[in-house]
Amino acid sequence: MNRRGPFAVLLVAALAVTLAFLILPIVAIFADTPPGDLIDSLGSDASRDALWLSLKTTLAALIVIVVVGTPAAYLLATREFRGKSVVVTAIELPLVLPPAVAGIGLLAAFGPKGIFGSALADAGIELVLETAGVIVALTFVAAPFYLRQAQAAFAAVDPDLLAAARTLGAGEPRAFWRVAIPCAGAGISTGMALAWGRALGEFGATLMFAGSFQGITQTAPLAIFASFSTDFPAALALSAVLVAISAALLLAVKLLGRSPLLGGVQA
Amino acid sequence: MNRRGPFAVLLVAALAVTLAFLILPIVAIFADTPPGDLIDSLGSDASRDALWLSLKTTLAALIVIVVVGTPAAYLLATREFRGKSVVVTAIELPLVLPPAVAGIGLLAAFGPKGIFGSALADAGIELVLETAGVIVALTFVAAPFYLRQAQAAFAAVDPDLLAAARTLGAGEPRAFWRVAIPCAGAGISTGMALAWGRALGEFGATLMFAGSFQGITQTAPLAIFASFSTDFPAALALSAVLVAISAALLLAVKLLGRSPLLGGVQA
Amino acid sequence: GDDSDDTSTEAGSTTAAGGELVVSAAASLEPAFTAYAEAAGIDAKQSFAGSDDLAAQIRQGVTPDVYAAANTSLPDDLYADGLVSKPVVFATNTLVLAVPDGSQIDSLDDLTGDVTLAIGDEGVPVGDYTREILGELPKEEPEAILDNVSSLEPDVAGIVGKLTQGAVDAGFVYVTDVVATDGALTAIDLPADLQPDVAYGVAVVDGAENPEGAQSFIDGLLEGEGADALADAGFKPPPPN
Amino acid sequence: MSSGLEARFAAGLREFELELELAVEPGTCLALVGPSGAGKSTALRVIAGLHRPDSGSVALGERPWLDRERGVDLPPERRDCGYLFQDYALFPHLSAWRNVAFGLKEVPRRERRERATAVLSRFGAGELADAPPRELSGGERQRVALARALARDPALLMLDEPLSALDSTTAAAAGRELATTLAAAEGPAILVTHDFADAALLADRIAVIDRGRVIQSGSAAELSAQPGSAFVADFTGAAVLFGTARATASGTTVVALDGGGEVRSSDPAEGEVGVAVYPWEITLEPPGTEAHGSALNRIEARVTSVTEVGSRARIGLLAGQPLVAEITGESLARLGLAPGVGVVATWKATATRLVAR
Amino acid sequence: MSSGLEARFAAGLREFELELELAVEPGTCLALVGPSGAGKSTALRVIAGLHRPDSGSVALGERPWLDRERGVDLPPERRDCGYLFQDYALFPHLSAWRNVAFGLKEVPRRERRERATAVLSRFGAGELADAPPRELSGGERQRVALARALARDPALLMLDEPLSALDSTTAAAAGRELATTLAAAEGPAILVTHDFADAALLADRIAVIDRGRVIQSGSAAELSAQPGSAFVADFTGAAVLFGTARATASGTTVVALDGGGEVRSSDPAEGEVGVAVYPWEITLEPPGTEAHGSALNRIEARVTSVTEVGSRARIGLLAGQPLVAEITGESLARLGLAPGVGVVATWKATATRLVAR
Ligand SMILES: Nc1ncnc2c1ncn2[C@@H]1O[C@H](COP(=O)(O)OP(=O)(O)OP(=O)(O)O)[C@@H](O)[C@H]1O
Ligand SMILES: Nc1ncnc2c1ncn2[C@@H]1O[C@H](COP(=O)(O)OP(=O)(O)OP(=O)(O)O)[C@@H](O)[C@H]1O
Ligand SMILES: [Mg+2]
Ligand SMILES: [Mg+2]
Repeated sequence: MNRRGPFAVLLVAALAVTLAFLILPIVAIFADTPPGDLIDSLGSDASRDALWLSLKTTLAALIVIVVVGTPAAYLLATREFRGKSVVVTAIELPLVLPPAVAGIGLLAAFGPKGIFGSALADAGIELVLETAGVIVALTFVAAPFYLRQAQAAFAAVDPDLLAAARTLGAGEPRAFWRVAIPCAGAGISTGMALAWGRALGEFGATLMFAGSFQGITQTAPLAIFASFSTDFPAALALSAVLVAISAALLLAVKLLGRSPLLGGVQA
Repeated sequence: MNRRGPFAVLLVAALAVTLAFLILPIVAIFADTPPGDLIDSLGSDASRDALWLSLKTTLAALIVIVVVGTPAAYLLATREFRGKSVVVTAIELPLVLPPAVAGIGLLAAFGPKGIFGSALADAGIELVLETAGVIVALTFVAAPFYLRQAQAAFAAVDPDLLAAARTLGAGEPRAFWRVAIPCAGAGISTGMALAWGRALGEFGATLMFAGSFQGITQTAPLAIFASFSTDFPAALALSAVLVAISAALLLAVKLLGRSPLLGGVQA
Repeated sequence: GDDSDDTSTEAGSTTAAGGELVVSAAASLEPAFTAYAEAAGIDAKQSFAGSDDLAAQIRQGVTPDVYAAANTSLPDDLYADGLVSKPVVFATNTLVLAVPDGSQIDSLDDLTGDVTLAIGDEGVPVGDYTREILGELPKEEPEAILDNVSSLEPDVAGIVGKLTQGAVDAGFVYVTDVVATDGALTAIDLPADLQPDVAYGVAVVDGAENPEGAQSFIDGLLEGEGADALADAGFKPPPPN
Repeated sequence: MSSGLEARFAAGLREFELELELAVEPGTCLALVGPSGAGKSTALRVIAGLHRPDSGSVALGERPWLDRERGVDLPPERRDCGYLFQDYALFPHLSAWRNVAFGLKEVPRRERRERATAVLSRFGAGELADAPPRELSGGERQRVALARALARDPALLMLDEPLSALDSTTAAAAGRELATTLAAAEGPAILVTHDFADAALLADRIAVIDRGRVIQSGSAAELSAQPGSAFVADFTGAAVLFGTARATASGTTVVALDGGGEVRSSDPAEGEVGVAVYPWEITLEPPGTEAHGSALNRIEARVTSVTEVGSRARIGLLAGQPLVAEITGESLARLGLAPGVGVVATWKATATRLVAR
Repeated sequence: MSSGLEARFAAGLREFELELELAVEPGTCLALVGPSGAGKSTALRVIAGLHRPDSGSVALGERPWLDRERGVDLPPERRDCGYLFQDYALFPHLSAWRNVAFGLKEVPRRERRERATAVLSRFGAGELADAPPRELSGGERQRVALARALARDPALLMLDEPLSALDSTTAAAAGRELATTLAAAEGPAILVTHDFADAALLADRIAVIDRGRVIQSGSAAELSAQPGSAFVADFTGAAVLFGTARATASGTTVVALDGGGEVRSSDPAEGEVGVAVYPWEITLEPPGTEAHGSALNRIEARVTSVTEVGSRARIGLLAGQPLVAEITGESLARLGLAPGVGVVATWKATATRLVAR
């Protein structure tokens, strides 16, 4: 049913406009950056440390988000309870915090003087100005995107499929794992991509909560910001590299998304 | 099937942890802010202008995103074509740009010296340092969230429903409008909430592309940041107000989400 | 249970105590401070951000050993609030009028014409200095210039970014920032009589885990490798008092 | 050892209250039949633990599955019943054989595929093992779902319309397989069907539900011998006419048909009734042939349809109300029946069952 | 004016190639029957424009809908056919009546609800008008979907198993409504069904598909008189035994049954065949009674099931292969038949059709 028609044209037009608008600024950055600089920016350890740290921390954050967030989203999708929309709204609130404010909030909550500060200190957990702190900040900023996306995906799964799994002797955990997750797979992997991308670009909250120590808390966006005021071209180059790398990784996620676990059919 | 069991407990635990983690920093901000300040911060016109501008611009951006993005997402969800995953990845890329870099990218694309700069200038369109620029910046950073979420939602709609609509004489536009959108309603409204929230918290790109000028381009996050160095408590107070207002609005969206158009059943 | 906790606390503390030094410094100091740390072989964890971001952190209980700002007002405020020791000025910078390479503008007077400016917001060091200069100018000029201001930036990066992308025609930044753009921007020196003293203040943070290290680091800034590194980066020494 | 099912519960539905009391002996099969929307599927969902009734209890032998009073309510997975959903509910992300294997947890991994395919093959779906549900035809889906429900021979078997999407041949074959399975099964089984032949073949007892209540139950023979209602009569294959009955001195009951005309029955009855007669009890005569005694019912009718099957023909009639007669090929030829032709339908008063509407 | 449907196309499916050539006169109804997975639904999807064939053409009268050669391919919405999906495809977000009203674009808004409810009521679903699909029973959904397909009397009507989920009574009522609609319809109609009675009642011609090809077509009477294959025979209600035929001097054909035993037929045939006999042609006798002439087929069998219906009984037999006989209540009593009892099944050689397997 892929016939051409005014509507199909309209769809294509919409996609073209969207794509152009979203891609152009990125292209522009590459255009502004002589290829040489790309290589150079990979040459400096500051950059390499930053990229490497970004990968590690965003991955860690993503894992935390998925491990804790998936059951939470499943619960929100499958259970009805009073005040549910309040809970859901609460989950969305971190989105509207300007990054720096989010950082302040994290400090006020988990910082040395924060509500939980002493508790964490007693437990010997150091977050502020530590890599762990970066992961906390990224998790805080990116989690809402995954949670809501996963919730929507789970909600779209036909309840009778879960019921069928149960009658076939699968406890809810197995039904969740073997039916709900694969059936919501496409949506879930989308949520992962969104959350990961968001975390990778995070700047303000990390800077405020974890500082910007090369190799410890200076993620790529922080390194970029740092060199803004010291070596502007290098900043752009590093950004370009960041984009290139994440493009590659996101494409990989897509291919993973085709795998049986996430969306495909298991023969 | 809402029976208590170890798994149910685990789900509840996961949600509780998630909620606590996401809510605590926000609570902390309120805790740090004497109620009086909240009122005061609403007293200053700088704050009122900023909040008002934020509402206007985020709403405008959301409208642009939904109007152009929905058909684009529908196309991505219903058509298969080579290089599709590349296109989808391209849509996700803006996520990974650190905000300031996104701003630079926008300048390099649509700024006076930008690729499109002269074209826009000839068309008499001024974006940079104008309110319109804010909308562009917000659209750029928020669009990917809506697009991907909407795409996932459309993809989850049973194709036979669209087929049925077609056999009942509905052209693809009507099938899209009367069947695809309502059936994807829940997912779409989630996407709107995510994109709107993201836009509301946006800081870096707006600052870089549109600057920060009270009443014209100084959105709430910019105003907050501006008063950071001059009047820290006021900054926190304004953040708290921002959170409170958006919480109210997001709740409203939820209730809207129950309406027939988005997810409910039309009796 | 217990012992694992202990070891982790051990680990936590050793990283900070073992002679290591934690420095929070204004973004514009990055090249100078990194060079300094290398030259002097100081094992320093350095975090560079906006002076006010770092101040906000300290207010929230974050305790680096050293706090170095791009002005003196922020350290003074923290000192007044008993969060840092008495600040000392360790360097000065020069405010310049920055314009994109090849711009027509070559003096303050051109700013009253049909041009757009980006300047630092009030409360932001660069913004306050800019206002100081404009204050010195003859009567009507300041208004004329301020009327051309189309963006009040919370940090220097915002101004630099807009200048390099041609979003504005001119802006007031530090000479060090112009140097950093690799020729994308040109600095127009301001009349010496207008030049504000852009002093950089540094202080030991109260509750620092390594106060001795902090003090010696600061001393190094005033004379020795630190001072040299600052000079190389285009900073001027503190005014003799 | 194995044990029977005892279920009694009440659950509110949109139009009416579902109030059932069902008992199924171990090793036997109960057929649930009834009009569309009577509550059959809901009953199965309650027993499977997918729909919680307002009150009542469900127990398999000694083992209580549900007891609202005592607060017992086992989750579906602990009730061990194989349930064929009316709309299949196949897992879209699993191939046919994986769907079937889903329930085979205790079978060693290596053997699962084999086992699953074996069950599929019994229902002629062996070569579909690797196909994803979305690429299966309606009947193929139904057979995969059936195989999935049977594969892990559960303590209780519940099949909601297992053969409804199958053509006669496939259905017959599947039906025989099902019969063997049911015969072999030690536990009780419940079968929802709208086909009397299936019910008679597969089930030991038939319970007829209407608007949430059991209105009659018994063996196929009992139901067809003494249909308790028009629905049951129709279900067993009788043609049903509606009318109003009054007793006569002679002891026979006279029924004034709604569409006009009168018939007599040996059954006693008063007021509104259904008149049930099996099509093969009816003989057709040319119009105007005179009556041979009042023992015979005679009503004028018009032929609406003629369907020849082998040496026999089913004749659709309109006698104020629709009616069906089954006659031999010879009499069809003799009477020269065709749509529009007028005839007289006659049958014995003793072959005339009077049933509640 | 209205015009007939001409369709001929080829489309590859998993197991085989669907190669059909169908022609349906205006105002007539064609029944598509065939084994599960034969390609019936796919055929409808091709005609409706939901599945693009590899080659071929579809035209309604002068109007080409599809012509791969000439590159014509109208989108579904411009083909104006009412299509009942086998699995209903009801819009989950619309109540029953809105589902039906969806197709009523040209009806003025105010009247839509009324119109939709009217159609629903014709199929006994009037009071479900406001219910969302998820709250409907299987049969209720089917009737809503049927109403939706009929509501906007389309140029071509295509119904995929319209009555499969309905009990006999509801199905009969719905069937009559459907018959009226089809009779009134000016355009052609295609009906997929697995019920011979439905096909005979509703359709003017029946086309039997197997593995993607039409293997026989004709009226119900023709099919039952001369079944072209075992499937057709079975479909028309005959019992089918398999065996190998050889001609004899006497001109009659002798078939050695796979399960053992021998039967004779007046039909000529060689090699592997199906032996079709209608259950009511078979009479049962106690074992050991001697033959009266070779004109009669006799095979030993064991009773597997007994189903009494009214004054009649269907006897399931096993004579190496399953077989069904239909006898009178009297003979049932006389022979004292019960599962396990041995009998001799006899029927006339002339009543024995030989069909392709
Ligand atoms: N979720 C629900 N909420 C309210 N009413 C419902 C719900 N599900 C079903 N019903 C109603 O309950 C009645 C019984 O439904 P059920 O599915 O048990 O019927 P059924 O006997 O299975 O019919 P069928 O033979 O058509 O499948 C129907 O009238 C239906 O409309
Ligand atoms: N999307 C598909 N891809 C490949 N094969 C398919 C697809 N859909 C159906 N088939 C196969 O094509 C054959 C015909 O399917 P179809 O649905 O037309 O059968 P049908 O005649 O409608 O059967 P039923 O009576 O069971 O509904 C089946 O063997 C089925 O497995
Ligand atoms: Mg049902
Ligand atoms: Mg089909």
